[in-house]
Amino acid sequence: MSFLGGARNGVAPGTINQERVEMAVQELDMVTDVFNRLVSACHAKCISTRYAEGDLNKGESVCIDRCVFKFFEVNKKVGEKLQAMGANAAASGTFGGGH
Amino acid sequence: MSFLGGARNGVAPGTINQERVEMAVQELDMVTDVFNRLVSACHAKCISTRYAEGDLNKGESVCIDRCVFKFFEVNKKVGEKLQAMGANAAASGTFGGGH
Amino acid sequence: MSFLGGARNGVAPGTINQERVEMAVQELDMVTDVFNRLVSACHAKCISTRYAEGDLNKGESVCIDRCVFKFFEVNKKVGEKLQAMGANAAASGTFGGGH
Amino acid sequence: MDLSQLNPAEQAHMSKIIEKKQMQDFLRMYSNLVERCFTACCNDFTSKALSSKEETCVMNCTDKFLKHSERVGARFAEQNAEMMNNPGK
Amino acid sequence: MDLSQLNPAEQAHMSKIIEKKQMQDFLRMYSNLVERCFTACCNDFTSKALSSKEETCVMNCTDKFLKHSERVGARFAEQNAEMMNNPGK
Amino acid sequence: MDLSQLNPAEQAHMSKIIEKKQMQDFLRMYSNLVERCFTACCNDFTSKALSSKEETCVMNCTDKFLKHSERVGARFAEQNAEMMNNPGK
Repeated sequence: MSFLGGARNGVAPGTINQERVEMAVQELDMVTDVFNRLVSACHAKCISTRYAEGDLNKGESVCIDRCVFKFFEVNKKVGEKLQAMGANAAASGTFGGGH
Repeated sequence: MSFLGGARNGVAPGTINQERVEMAVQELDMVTDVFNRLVSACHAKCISTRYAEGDLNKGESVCIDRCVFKFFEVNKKVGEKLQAMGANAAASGTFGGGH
Repeated sequence: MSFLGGARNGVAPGTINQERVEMAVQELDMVTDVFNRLVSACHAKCISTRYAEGDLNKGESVCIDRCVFKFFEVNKKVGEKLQAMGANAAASGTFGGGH
Repeated sequence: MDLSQLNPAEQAHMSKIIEKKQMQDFLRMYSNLVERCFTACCNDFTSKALSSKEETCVMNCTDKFLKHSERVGARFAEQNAEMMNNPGK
Repeated sequence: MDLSQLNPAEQAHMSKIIEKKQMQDFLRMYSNLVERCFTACCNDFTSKALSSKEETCVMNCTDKFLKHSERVGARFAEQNAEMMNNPGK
Repeated sequence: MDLSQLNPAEQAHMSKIIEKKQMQDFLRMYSNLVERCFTACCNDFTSKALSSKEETCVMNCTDKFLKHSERVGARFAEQNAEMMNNPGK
């Protein structure tokens, strides 16, 4: 999620900078997208689909906590990998390394 | 689907009320989303994927009719549950109960 | 993919024709959608999820090449079928055959 | 959806939007259909050519999916109409 | 997300957008929930009526999914807050 | 897609739109990749730490998915080019 950070500064207060608002909307969309995938992935890993009761049992609750943590760890690892590959690609000019 | 009803009145005829059009578009998007999920869910329940012929056989046809009906029943039950929970949450102030 | 071809001509250079730009955006969205489905479908068919190594092995590589080709063949067959049915429907007036 | 709650100018605007959406929905249905029938019918990647067995399967899959959608659509419209008439039930 | 980097006019604009998105997200969650619980609970199509066993399953499925989402949301917020404070880690 | 059918002003407008979409597509690919590799590699929730076996799996999964996408993209471009040249076939 650090991909979108850093680039916003130099503000003209009072008027709406369409560019900046769009960037914020894009970031919001991405956070929502990640959250929905997280909910779905941890549901598949932790929740029994017999649905004998409506409450989370102890095992499910603990599983959810660990699942969210692990998902973030995977998110971090994948992000690092993509950044490393992006940096390599920019250096060697494989991707459109101009901007 | 009753979530979106009721709130539209007080019309200024002849001019486009952006708010009202957006609401109608949102409702259209939701109906489309529900329909697509219904098609996909009943396909998974009723249609054999051997694809030995292109026509729906009798069993598949009957299954589809019941499947659509049942899906609406589930839709109603889930909607009632969400409304009950929303009402509870608004009363106890758990969600942003202000609007 | 041939559904969107053909209809664009009669250009007024220098000004932005919103209609034409929207059509190009729609075409771009569709190509992206098809590509994402292709990536996902061929991943399911060709890539072992044991992930013992990061490189594509020989079998996976060959499978991907054939898979993409076959997906295009299926795309063509389905497109022809839809066009034939659309033509039938337009002739018999089943769909909104007016435009 | 009850478009009668919109005024004529809004209805005209909506029908343009709906027309655009129908094109998008059609294209999405098309690519979904390709993915679905490819996944169900193609399991042999020792050759890149579509075998006649695979082709028959794809044609039947397409045919059946469209008939399925049509039938679901008819029942969906009936249920929706019923819900409009008996919102309490 | 750090809205403090936007100026007041932009923040006001954003909160309108966010409100609209929350409505959309709620509706999408609703239809996703219906699909999920229908798929998990309804397997008998010899009758069109929802059996009491199916209904209990749907109610529990809805209940559990909402509690699950809430718990995931709480952990998600904690992890996000942590990441803001320790961006290097 | 054949952008040459657009005039220069439209092409400039399109390339801005395309740039924005590429950012969105990249982000969507990123979160899809996280979900995919998490689902394939993480099956032990007796601990919250990523085991070294899970980490290796995630790295290989990421690596392989990107190489897969790249190869699919290359074949996709070839097929598209062919279709442009032989639209009848």
